[in-house]
Amino acid sequence: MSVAREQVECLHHSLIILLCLAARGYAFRDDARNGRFRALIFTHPMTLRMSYERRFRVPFRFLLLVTLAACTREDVASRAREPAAPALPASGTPRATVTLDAEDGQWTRAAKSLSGIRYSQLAQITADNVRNLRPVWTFSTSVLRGHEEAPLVVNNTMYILTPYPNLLYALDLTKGDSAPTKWMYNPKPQSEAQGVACCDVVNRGPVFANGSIIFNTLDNHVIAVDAATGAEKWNTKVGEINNGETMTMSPLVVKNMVLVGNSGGEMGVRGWLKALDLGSGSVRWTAYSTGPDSEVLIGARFKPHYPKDRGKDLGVSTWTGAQWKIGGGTVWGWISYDPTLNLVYYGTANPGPWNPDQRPGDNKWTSSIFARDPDTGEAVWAYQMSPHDLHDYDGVNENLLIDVPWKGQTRHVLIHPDRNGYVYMMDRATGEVLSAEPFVHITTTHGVDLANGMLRYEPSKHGRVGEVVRDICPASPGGKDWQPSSFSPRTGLVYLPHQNLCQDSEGLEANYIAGTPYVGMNVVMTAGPGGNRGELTAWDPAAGRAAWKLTEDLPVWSGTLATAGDVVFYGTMDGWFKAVDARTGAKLWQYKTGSGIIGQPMTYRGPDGKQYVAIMSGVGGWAGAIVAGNLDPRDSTAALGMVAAMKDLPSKTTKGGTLYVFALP
Amino acid sequence: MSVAREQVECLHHSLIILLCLAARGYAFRDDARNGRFRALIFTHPMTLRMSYERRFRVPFRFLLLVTLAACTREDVASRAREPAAPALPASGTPRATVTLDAEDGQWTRAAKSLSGIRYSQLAQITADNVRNLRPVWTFSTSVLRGHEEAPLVVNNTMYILTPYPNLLYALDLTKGDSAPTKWMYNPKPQSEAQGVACCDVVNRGPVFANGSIIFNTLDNHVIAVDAATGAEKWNTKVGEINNGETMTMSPLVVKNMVLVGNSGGEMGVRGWLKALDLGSGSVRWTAYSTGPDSEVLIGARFKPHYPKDRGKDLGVSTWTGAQWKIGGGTVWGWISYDPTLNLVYYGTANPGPWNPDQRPGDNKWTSSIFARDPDTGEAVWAYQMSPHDLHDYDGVNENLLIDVPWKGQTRHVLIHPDRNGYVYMMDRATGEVLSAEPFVHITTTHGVDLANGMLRYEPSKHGRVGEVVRDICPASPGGKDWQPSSFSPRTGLVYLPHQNLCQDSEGLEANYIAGTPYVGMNVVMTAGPGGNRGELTAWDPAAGRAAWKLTEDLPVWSGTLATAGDVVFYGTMDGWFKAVDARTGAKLWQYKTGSGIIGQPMTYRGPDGKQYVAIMSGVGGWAGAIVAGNLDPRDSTAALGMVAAMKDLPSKTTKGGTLYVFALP
Amino acid sequence: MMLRPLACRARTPLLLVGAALAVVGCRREERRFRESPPATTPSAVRVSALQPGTMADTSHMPNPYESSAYAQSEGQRLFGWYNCAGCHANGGGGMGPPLMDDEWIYGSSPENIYNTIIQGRPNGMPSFAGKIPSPQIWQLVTYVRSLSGLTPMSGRSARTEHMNFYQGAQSMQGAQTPKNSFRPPASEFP
Amino acid sequence: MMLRPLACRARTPLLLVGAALAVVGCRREERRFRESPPATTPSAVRVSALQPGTMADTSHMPNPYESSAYAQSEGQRLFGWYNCAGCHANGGGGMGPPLMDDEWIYGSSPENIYNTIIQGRPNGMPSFAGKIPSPQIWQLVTYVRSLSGLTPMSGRSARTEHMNFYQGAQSMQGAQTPKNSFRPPASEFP
Repeated sequence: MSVAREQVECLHHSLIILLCLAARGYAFRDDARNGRFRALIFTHPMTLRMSYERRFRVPFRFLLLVTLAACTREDVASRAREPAAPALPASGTPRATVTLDAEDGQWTRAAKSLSGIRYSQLAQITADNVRNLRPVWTFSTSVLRGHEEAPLVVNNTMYILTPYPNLLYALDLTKGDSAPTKWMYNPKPQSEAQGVACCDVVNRGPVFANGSIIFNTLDNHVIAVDAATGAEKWNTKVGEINNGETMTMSPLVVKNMVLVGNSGGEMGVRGWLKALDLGSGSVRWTAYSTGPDSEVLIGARFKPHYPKDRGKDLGVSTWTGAQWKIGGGTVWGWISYDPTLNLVYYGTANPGPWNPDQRPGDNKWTSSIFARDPDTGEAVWAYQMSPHDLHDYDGVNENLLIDVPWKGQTRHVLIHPDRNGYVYMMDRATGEVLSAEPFVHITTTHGVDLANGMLRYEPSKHGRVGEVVRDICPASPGGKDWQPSSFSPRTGLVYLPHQNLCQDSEGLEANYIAGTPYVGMNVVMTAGPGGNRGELTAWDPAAGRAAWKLTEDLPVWSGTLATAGDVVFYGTMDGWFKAVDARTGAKLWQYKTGSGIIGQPMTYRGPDGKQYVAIMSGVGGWAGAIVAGNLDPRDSTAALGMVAAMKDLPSKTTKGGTLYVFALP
Repeated sequence: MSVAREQVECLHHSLIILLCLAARGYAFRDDARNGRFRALIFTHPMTLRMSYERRFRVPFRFLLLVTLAACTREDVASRAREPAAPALPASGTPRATVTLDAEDGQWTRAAKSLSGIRYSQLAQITADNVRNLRPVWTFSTSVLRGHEEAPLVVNNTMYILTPYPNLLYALDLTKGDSAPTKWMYNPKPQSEAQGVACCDVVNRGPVFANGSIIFNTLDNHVIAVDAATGAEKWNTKVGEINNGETMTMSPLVVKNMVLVGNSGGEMGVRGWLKALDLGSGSVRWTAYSTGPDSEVLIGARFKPHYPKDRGKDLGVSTWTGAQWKIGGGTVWGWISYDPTLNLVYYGTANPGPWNPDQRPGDNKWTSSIFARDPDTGEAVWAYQMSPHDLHDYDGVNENLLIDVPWKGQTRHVLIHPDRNGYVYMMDRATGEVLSAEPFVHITTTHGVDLANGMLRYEPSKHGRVGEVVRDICPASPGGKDWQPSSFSPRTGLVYLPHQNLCQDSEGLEANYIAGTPYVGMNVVMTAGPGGNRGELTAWDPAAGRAAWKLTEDLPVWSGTLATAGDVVFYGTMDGWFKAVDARTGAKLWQYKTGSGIIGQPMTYRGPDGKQYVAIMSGVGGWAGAIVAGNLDPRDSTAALGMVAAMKDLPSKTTKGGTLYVFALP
Repeated sequence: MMLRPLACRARTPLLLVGAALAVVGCRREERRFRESPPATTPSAVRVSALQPGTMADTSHMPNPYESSAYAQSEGQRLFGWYNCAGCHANGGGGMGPPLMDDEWIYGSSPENIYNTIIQGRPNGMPSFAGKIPSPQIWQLVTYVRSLSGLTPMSGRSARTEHMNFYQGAQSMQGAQTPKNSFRPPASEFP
Repeated sequence: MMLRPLACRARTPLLLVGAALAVVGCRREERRFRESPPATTPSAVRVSALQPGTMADTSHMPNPYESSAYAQSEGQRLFGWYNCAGCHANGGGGMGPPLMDDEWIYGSSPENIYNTIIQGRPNGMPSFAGKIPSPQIWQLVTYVRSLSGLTPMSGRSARTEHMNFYQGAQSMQGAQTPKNSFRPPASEFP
């Protein structure tokens, strides 16, 4: 595409913007006083019913200048950071793969496997017959907030953990066309915890290990209950709501340790990952994300790949004063484990406050990935994706541990689709970035320098207090938020559910008061290029680009599930549960559930030998806060600016909390 | 069955009771001090972990005496008031029928027809193919309380009215496999209204007329909104929560008048029926249920069939002092209309307080049926089913207007299955009771004397303050509560959904404080004979007895729907939506919804010409209060004694609020 | 204010199950004459455990009747008299939430309950301000807290135990709500 | 307490849309020096409109700053300073419920809002007792009520209007919540 043609397209877009303004009721006419077209006069639609006229005049010369400049700059910038054009899946070429455990038909942790790939070898439901899928039974959770959790299935029992108040249900799957409740465990979390839970009171699900179901409550309890009886085995409080801490993540059990982390990056919380003894619940180690090496558990074995991540006590020296104590880097996302290397992988969240001018420095180890030895918690390597993060680009997204053919050899990598818009492929033994390619439209950075691991920031997107920065892409929820991807070794593709949002923001001075928000940013989000707010991207890690892409009107805030039937499942925020062809993305089936879907689909083999697929329906989360929290769309900055992009959601879905289970007839 | 054999059976039951006590942990042993078996000693199970012994000793002589007495009395009493044994439907014999309007495939009022029979002539779904029924889409209402409402379908739009906060949704049915929201109207009722709503904050649905959807809010507003746009047309406040008034009933529109009544019989409310102008919402007339004839709208045209219901100002003289002003008789049930006679029919609720000793007299016109001219509100006849009601036997249940072959001629009757346990068949022109036969086990009365219309009370069931009366059958919710019946002219049968509950009660002195409960009764309910708490009875009005009966473990608290496909639909409180054969009661199909069902099933023809069936899922109401209100089962008197009979419900269902729509593939 | 000579009045139980309880529950206590009514209403009472910044001590206004069996017994009488029982039954709830469990939407401290009674709460609890004298409110507080075992049960009569013969092991012996109960919390009851 | 000479401080709007609003919003008022802080906290404030028995008059404690544009402007500053905006955004809500609409879970009267701030509320509103001086709470009350048009908007700056250029006709001009809005009420927000 020539530059000239791109400019024409861009000008074409400007025209569309004018038409949009017109559609919203703005009147505009040319101000052609002496016969020459000199300016456009915009008149605000409210003028009609207000006593004074709200209008503004844009000189045409200025208009032309700005538009041309924008179009040119846009074009130059985008060349570096626009995702590559879709391609057919590489059929003859080498593709990514993974070593699988034997399929037991169960789903014992949110991501099914320790490698975090959300792939099931069950293959009764295929791309050919999925169109016959139908709901077989449903279960209401009694809770209306956002249901991000994954159901588990162990020993013919399904376990559902709700958002706050974190009710845990055990449903008996042996009864055929319904699933009576075996027991319900009510942890009775403090209701006040809701007041420090940024972005809805979600929970991402429990984990099964050693005969126990283990989960976190919003008020910072880690609880193990007997999977058979619901009796509490232990209950350990590991955080304090009066410091702004909550817990929403799904624990991972590795080597008789329960790994859990905290939430609260918008509340001046100091992030940590803790390992609790599986038998007793006692804390074996705590690895903070900020602070001195002794508390970050950085020691002799720590060997980051890049010089930028090396040095003593970087968790203190990359901050000013004691800011690291309230600097964020919480651990509310996903943990993966490689038993061969004996390393766990997880990302840390954004630094706090959002306003970057209040925290000079790289703010280590926020927005980073850690590889740790689970036995001791020691860090083996770390890599900071977004040093001195400017836009709330958390690093907590999932890390899929797969094997990828790369430059003639098979590399054991982690695939990390980051909020900053790049899919990182890293050697998981060393932390070396093999590739970092954009999967969304990016204006804030110009790629990752593979030589030194540095993210190349676009200086104009670094706003100061009181300054409005426009066209920040991706927006604060990132190119992709918490919603987890899946990987199919049959196609070699990673299925990324994500959003397509940009934003304007303005820094404010944030005032730290423990237990209250610590953000310092006014944000207003909007749909990214194309106007669609969501996408499902099938990412080919071997090629470092998308194999195919599906667009969705609303952000795809649910996880994905890949199966050996070559079907990929996901849900939409207006309630459709969908199945698409894992190879082509062709839409195969959909069903309208009661509320918007932001949960994690899973599949299991029932006691009758049939394959079932299950999903929680129940809109909410950050993207659905306007519905879950009844927010007022007239304030574009509501829900940290998310409401601006989701004003129409209340007309498209309603609150609910229901499990749907599907099967073939 | 001989008396001797019955006594043996009864003693057998006593043994079962002992075994039950044992199962609950009571230890009992015989106290055989001098070699003779003299008594049973019961030891409470908590004794094991308490410092003192809780036990009681029951002398055997006493035990024998009581058991024998109970068994004998039981038997004698039940002979008169036990429902007749089931029979096959009368195939060759004359059967009840009705004149139907042309089928438009819509559902414009809760009962579909003015005659209140809930019968659809749609016949695509039949007893043969209903087994293939499957859910096609679902819609979450955002509300967790009890969903007793019927959805409406008018002009390819479905209207759903939720329990408090009484959200009204309009769903577009023309989009195929989902139904996007066209608009939502939020009346924003006062939250305080929840505090005076006895027995959950339900609503039984809106009504369509003249391009408007009209409904009542819990805080006593009657509101008409434009069915196409959701714009409010008028909004009339007709009651006051600070007097204990709420509104839960479904209005009926007759001759450009909206007929509405109030709730609050447990709050010292004075009942009324009001007619509001369909165009403007202004009140045209108000007919009180108690007070002077001028306010009850009793005048020259008033001709009750029985002498007991004749006299001047009975609404005052059958009370002491000014008690009629707080005496109940609210109008929260169903209204039917006969256009030929130009009469509306409805029942009035129980007198207040429940404690009968505080209100000597017949307490007219509580627990009565009125026939009124809708143009003026004038009463044409009235009949009091339960004079000086002792057990909260409201008279608000539905009146089905059908034609029944009776003693050689066709009578235009109303069928009224009353809470007191009898199905009344009355000449709807005159109020004459043609028959009154029991449909449940009754211990409180001995039938209705057709000569004078008197209900024959069992004196021993009239408790005094401080006195516990046992084995009151039916319990306060009656043999059947609000849940409406349906009638099929193809089978001639009325399909009664109902409960099977008995209770113990103890009168207390009630203290009237406006806006607070005015009950004066401790009640503890339990399952009736057989142990099943619910039944579906197919009632043959021509024969005056049940054609067949289905038992359900839980009370059948949903309405029924009869269709020309000879299928009857209903739901259970643990969430099963069921279809049975209208002729035989054979179970044909069931589907497990997310929450318990207490709604009213309906059916319609979609824009695609297909027949659909819809039901609200969402447990609650009086019977489901233990779940909807999170009540504590350790207090048997909770929810006016209902909790005692429903202790297991929380283990069988969860809160929810979802519409399910079903169709054939 | 009526004063009664006995600290505990146990009605004669009509059936056998209740008897032992009532006997055990009776204890005499000092009779107080002309006690001065407690001070004015609590004002800046926290309804939330969340406190921004450093945690401050919460100064509790003590209920002057906290350990008075007489006040508890009077509170039980008033609980019926003011129709509290109409909504909350004998602690299990109905129109209103249960009071015998361990969930307290607006706090379980005496001053929390005091304020709930006089201020009312938005989803249906009426405001009894100006309707119940302050000493009686404190007596109600004492009784309400006894329902869940927050105060000793010494003063409670066994009034309703006799109703539960057929229902088996209903226990009014304070709050031992099983953690593993089927009851979801009352989060929609503000 | 800092006193500022101007009753209304309007920042220079960065973009065009906000300008007219800010100009219209400015009005001068009498400057008050050394005003005495308002009396103590309101105590027996009803949170429920339900009153058993005969209705009593509700005696409102008037907000001394109710019509003060200066107090409103100060309230806006404090709304940011005490991180109210962190949860309630610029009135549209986030972690906390919106304040610019016509739904008030705990009442809309000045004394209701005052109590909500000092007492906290059970589903997440922290208790600011001892954290914010009483006069500042009243200023916050004035500002919070202005968000939904319950007090005049004269004192509000147009601080956030400039953020909404791309989003179209966002109006911060008081509460005209359409009756027919898609927003179900916040009944699960106690």
